[in-house]
Amino acid sequence: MAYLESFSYQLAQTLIVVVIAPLLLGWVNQCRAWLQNRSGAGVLQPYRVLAKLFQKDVVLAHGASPLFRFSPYLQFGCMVLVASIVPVIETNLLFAPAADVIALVGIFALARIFSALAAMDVGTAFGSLGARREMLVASLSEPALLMVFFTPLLIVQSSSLNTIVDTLAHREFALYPSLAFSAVAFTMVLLAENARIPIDNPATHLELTMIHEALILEYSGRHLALIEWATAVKLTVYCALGIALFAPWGMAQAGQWQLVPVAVMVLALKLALAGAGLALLETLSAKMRIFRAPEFLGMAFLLAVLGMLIYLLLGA
Amino acid sequence: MPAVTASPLEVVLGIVLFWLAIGLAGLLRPQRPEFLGRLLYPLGAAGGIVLAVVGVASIALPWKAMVLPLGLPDLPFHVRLDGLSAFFLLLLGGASAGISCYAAGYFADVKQSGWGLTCLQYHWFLASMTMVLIADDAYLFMVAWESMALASYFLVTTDHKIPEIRSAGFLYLLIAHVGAIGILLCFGVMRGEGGEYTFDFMRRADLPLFWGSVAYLLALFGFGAKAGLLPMHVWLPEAHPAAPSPVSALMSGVMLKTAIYGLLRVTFDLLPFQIWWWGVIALAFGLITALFGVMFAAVQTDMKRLLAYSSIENIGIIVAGVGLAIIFHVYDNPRLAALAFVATLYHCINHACFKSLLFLSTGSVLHATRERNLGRLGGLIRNMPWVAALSLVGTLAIAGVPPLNGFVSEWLLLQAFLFSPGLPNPYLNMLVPVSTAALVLAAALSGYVMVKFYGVIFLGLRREERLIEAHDAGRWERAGLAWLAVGCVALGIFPVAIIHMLDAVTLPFVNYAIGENPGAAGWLLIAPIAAERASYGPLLFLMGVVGAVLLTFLTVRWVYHGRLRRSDPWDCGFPEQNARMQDTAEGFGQPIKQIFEPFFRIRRHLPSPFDAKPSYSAIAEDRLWYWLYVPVARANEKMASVIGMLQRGRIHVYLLYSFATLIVLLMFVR
Amino acid sequence: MNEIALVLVAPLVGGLVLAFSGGWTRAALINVLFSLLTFVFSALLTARVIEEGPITGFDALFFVDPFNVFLVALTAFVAFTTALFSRPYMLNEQQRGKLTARMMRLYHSMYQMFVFTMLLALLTNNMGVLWVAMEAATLTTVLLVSLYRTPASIEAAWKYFILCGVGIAQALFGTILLYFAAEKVLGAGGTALLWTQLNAVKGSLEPTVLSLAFVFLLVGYGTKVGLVPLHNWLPDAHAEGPTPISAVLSGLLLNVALYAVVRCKVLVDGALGTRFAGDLMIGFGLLSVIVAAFFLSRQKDVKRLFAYSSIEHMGLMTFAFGMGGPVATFAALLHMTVHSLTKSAIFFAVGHAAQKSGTQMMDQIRGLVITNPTIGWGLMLGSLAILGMPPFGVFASEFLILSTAMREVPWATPILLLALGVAFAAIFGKVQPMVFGETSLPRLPHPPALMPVFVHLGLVLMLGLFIPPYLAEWYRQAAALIG
Amino acid sequence: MPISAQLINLMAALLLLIAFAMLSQRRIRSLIYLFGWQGAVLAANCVIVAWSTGQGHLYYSAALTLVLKVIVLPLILLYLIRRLNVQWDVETLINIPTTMLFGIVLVVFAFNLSLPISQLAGTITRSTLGIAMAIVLLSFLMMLTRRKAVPQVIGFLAMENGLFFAATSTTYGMPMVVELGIALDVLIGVLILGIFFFQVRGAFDSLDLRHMEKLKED
Repeated sequence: MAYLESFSYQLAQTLIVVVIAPLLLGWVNQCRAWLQNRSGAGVLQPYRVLAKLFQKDVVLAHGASPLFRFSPYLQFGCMVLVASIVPVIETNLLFAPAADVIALVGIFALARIFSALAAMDVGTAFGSLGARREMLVASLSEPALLMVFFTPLLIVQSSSLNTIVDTLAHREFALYPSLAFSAVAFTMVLLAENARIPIDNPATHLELTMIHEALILEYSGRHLALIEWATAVKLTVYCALGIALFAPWGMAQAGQWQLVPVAVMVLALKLALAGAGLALLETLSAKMRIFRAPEFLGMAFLLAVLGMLIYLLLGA
Repeated sequence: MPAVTASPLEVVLGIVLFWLAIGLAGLLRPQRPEFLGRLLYPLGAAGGIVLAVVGVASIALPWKAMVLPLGLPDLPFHVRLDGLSAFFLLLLGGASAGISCYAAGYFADVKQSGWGLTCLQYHWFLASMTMVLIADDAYLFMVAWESMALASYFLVTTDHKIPEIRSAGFLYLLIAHVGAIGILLCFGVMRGEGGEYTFDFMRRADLPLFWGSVAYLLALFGFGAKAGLLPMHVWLPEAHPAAPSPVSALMSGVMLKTAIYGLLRVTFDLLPFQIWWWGVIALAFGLITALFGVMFAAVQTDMKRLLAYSSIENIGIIVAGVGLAIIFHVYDNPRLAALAFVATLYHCINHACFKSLLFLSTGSVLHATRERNLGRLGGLIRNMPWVAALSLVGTLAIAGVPPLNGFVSEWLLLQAFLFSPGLPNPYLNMLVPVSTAALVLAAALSGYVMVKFYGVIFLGLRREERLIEAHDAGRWERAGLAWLAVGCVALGIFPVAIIHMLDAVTLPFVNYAIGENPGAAGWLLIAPIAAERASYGPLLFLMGVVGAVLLTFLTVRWVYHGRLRRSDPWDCGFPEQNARMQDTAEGFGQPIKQIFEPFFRIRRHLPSPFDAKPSYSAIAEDRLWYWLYVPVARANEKMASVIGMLQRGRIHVYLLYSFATLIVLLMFVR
Repeated sequence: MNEIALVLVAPLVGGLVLAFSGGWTRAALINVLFSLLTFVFSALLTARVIEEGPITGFDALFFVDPFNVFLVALTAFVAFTTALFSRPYMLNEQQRGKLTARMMRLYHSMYQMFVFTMLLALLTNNMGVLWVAMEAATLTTVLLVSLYRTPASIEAAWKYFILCGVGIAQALFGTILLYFAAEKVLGAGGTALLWTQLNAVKGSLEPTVLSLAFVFLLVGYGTKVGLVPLHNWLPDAHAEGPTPISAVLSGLLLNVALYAVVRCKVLVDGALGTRFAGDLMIGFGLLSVIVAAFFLSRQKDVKRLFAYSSIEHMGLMTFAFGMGGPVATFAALLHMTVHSLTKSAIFFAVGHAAQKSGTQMMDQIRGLVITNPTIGWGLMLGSLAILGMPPFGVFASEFLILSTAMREVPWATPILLLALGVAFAAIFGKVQPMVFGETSLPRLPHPPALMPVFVHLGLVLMLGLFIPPYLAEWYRQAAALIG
Repeated sequence: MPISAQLINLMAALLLLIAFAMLSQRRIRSLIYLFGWQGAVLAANCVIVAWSTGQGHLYYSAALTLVLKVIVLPLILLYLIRRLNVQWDVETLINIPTTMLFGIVLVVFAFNLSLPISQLAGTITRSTLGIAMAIVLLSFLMMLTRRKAVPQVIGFLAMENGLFFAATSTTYGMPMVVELGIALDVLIGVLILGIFFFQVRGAFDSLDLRHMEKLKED
């Protein structure tokens, strides 16, 4: 019975995250439009794009190997998996024990490696260029992300997301300067990982500057759709992670389903704020040269380690 | 059936003899590749499987010792089989089974004379490694250890007509020998006053603190030289590419682990005590080595060199694990000590699997294309689907992504790091975050390296026309690759069983078994500390991924049409796209070279604006070679020339020497 | 006792016979036969010693104890195998017109006389006769070193003669002092120089005289052992003489000289009761090891190279004897055995290699393993053995020596470590390109006799893995004797 | 002090004198004569010791010395230098006074080295050991300073004489078998050297040792 219950929660949450992901993307773009005094395409635009892409034929390059066609499904699958691990509404996730934060980073790595390999598969100059840059950014942001996780991990003395969020959400309030450091670092990592300004510009197709777009240059039709969707889910999950780690208040605890509606409300609010904030950040900052990226990420890495050190020094 | 009644130890000795016999049989008909390939090597592989079985069977048994009727008069050969040996025997047997199976195909297809001798050296190599693992006295250990080095040296110099290979072999044997002398001195110290050479005596001997530390440092030096720990790593990227691929696989996958075995044996078993800074030294050297290795791997253009540097990286990670285990053990925190220990061993066997797999696949590529330079490969996934698929498994495993085995050991190690705070020593607590960062960075960069490795070799367009003729690996080679790939997957999916096995190994040394702690949730999840603290369920994970992917796939298929048409890749309006426009290996490594510039010694050759045929080259070299090895060589020459002055050919001077000697000694008597 | 007589008579007669018939083409065969005879007799002697233990003969003028019995057997054996090797080798030399029939006669008879002198030196109980035999050994070999009559060989022989002669003269002075001290205890006359007698009363010999005597003896016999800085004759003589002679010089003569030194050390230790002699030997040993190691890396001539390696190993043995104690002495004795076997085997292989390529310059010898695999592998395995690679016996002794030194004289181990490392780099770095790599060389008129090489290496291999019990027993007793 | 002891000391002094003379002698021919005289003195000394101590076997060794070192060896040497016709050639020594001075120092060194020992010498010829050692060292020095082959050999033989002197005067001679052996060795040695001179001359057409410095580390 309990299993069935938690299974339903699991399913519900995963579905919610996957479904609202494009919405968040749309919302971010809309906010950016407003901030740039444009009347945007509306928050539902991403759904339309996805629908259109699913309609279209797939145009496959000559000599694209099965790996190329398999990759989008894997990326999407991985993101779904992530969505079912990160607690956003309540913390009694059935699947969570299967993977803690370290495994979470692992999943991201899996998806990324496949996308990079697929990009190299066709053998265009841009594909390999994108793969190289993507892997470069990732190889620096991934450790930063882990270090970001380590501070709350040390505080809670656990690496399972359920426990972390439970403890952080339902303990008496205390100030953690170390967490502040991690939060900043996390934001920087979020920008890098989701191919946002200042690392990458999701809106550009100027080959010399693009990273993520270069990766998926060869994709079309349903493959492209899946990838875009996966990207959206990734962004959402990241935001959810940030919320879960640094602002988990109002999340429902194991088994309190009467609190779920509240939790949903709170979540929506937080996501909206996060999206707006993201848009603001992107508008204020400018894209940097590709070789400034290591410095940016190195900064994030440093901040995360500092947070950890501070925790160990001050115990707070 | 004596084999049934025989004790595991006797079986192991039997396999050693069996391998030696196979090797000698190779000399019978050295010019018949198929005789070697179809008969001897498969037999050797069978021996490996038996060895692995024995390892599994005896890993939990109490230790057994025997005395052989060989050796020095007062020092017959002692052999002993305990958990640690059994585990490494399992590693050796498992990996060598796959490799021998592959070698069966490899040596049979590559037509060259002298394979008979190679067969002898190959099996002699296997046998000596086995003896290293079961040796129970200093003399037998040293004999086995040096014969191992010797056999591998001869294997490395199989193509001795190529000068580079000769010098590589020379460097290898030299460093191996110097390291061996270090180990010998370490044993000389541990004999203590009693003057006994058996390990039993050393276990019981009580050493003063100072001599204990001397012994440990000598051991770290000696075994580090074999394992490729900085700064004794220089032989590794030279020797591994030089050797035939099965041999590189054996050396990198198994031989390096014997060094780890020796280090563990000396540190945790033979030395009566440990000191916390021993652990710190191991940790520091390990992490530096790991970062160094992965950085250099990223800029390599020779696929086997790349893998060799990645071996250096993995060895670094393993040694760091050893250091962590020592630290926890000293501050008796048995739970974490056990965790670190298990993580170390786990990474050993993982590395054995995926590194052997990758070296073998490079062997197939080399064999099919006669090409080791990444700059001239590419697109092989179309010609060699089997090799491509199997080595993809290895690539993902070594990149440390779930649910494959590379991730499990990294996960365990990170757990150990993660829960290390709370040590009574504040400096160590400061050290932990930094070292964690280093470890994580190394792991992430290895992902970069592996994408480069796989992408440049197998994906994209063929960089050379003749790559079209490349054929896929033969049946035996495939079987060998598949065996190792299965190993990677199994180790990744069923960690719980493996960890239970490893507990039997670590229990005697750290008195704790992380397998049966409260809250370890069944066979599905591994929860080394406690389920609510940290847990990882690779099988669930795999099911999740597969489920999600299938679900997506089916839904997409069900909801929408599957229409698809082929066309040229988009060329951004530039029609003459060709294979040369893809990233070369240099290109792919260039960002790393730029970011970590100070660590390399880069020799650039830039074209001038007026070059008719402009050429660009940037060679990244090892600074340590110029800082450490070249000066030593120079000093040696200088010293030699100074001493050479002694002998100027004048007989009067010689007479003067003896006259002076006489006078001085006479004064000495007064 | 009759065995002793036989062992001594066989080579003596052989020398006389060959002095007249040595020019024939069959002479090489006769040489082999007499060597075989000597070997058989020594085997009989050994067998008898295994049965009855130590024996003396001719009212104690000769004696066989655990210390010299295995050396006698070893000497006879190596002399025999060297004779086997020298047959085709010297015939090749003769065919190439480097040697005339007269030279061959000289060579063969002197070969036998040389063996005789060494056996005499080993078997005699009389320190004076020991000296005479050592001097005679020099005299018999000096003309062999200059056999080729080339300026270089004559120069080498001259240096050999003068340096060893002067050295041995010091040894005579030492012997006189020894006698001077002894006759006070034992009274004048023949018995006062008998080692057994001296050993019995060594406690009551006059310390000051003996310490003085030991200095002269060490300088004297040390010159023949090749201890630095008295070693200068050794590389020249080895490089310029015919290869069989280099083999017996390195493999046997140096051993015998060291044997003499150790015999003296026993007496001196007994008389002084201090570590005086031991420390001197440790000093000389270390100096020889390190200096020889650095010389190694400068060599161009292959025989010179291995001559220096002999100096290094002699230094190692001297060092070990100097340390004393059961383990170290045991190791030193073992090292004596395996070194002479291995080194002579190497010289056999080197001889053929040099003959094939018509030069001793290492940079002109290439790819032996291709043109003549047996020579190539013989040289490779021999060098690895001499470098102390297990499972060869040299490793066993070095293992014992080093690990003992780590406890007895820790300050010396870094020097040894350095020396061994340098020596390894030098020798292996030069041997590898000779054995491996490309080449184009002609075949030889007479097929090389490589049986000796592999027999020697086989024995060395066996000694690394298993030492026959009675041999071990001799080593132990000798170690107890030497202390 | 008995007359015999005085005589022996006289002989010892003579030997030392001859040793110095040889050290400073340029002419090869005269060197050989000096060597002969040294042998004669040795023989005489040997006889005196034998007569004074009644050691019968010393007469034999005296005879041996007389034959070998006074007659045979000098004759061989003279024959050699005539055949090689180097009998007139003259050696340029490095600065004789310095050599002499160094010789003196050596003698002093040898004396006080042998002082404690000659205390315990029971023989009537106790103080001669120092002189014997001095002669050995002086001959050694002579070999160091000579450029040509023949003089070097003569130095070598002179060293042999010194040893013999030590043997007779300190210990009344070695056992006979040893004496014979030594004598034999010396004889053979000289013969071989004779052969050698011809080889050397044949190879370098000169007996100058400066030609023999080819074998070296370079």
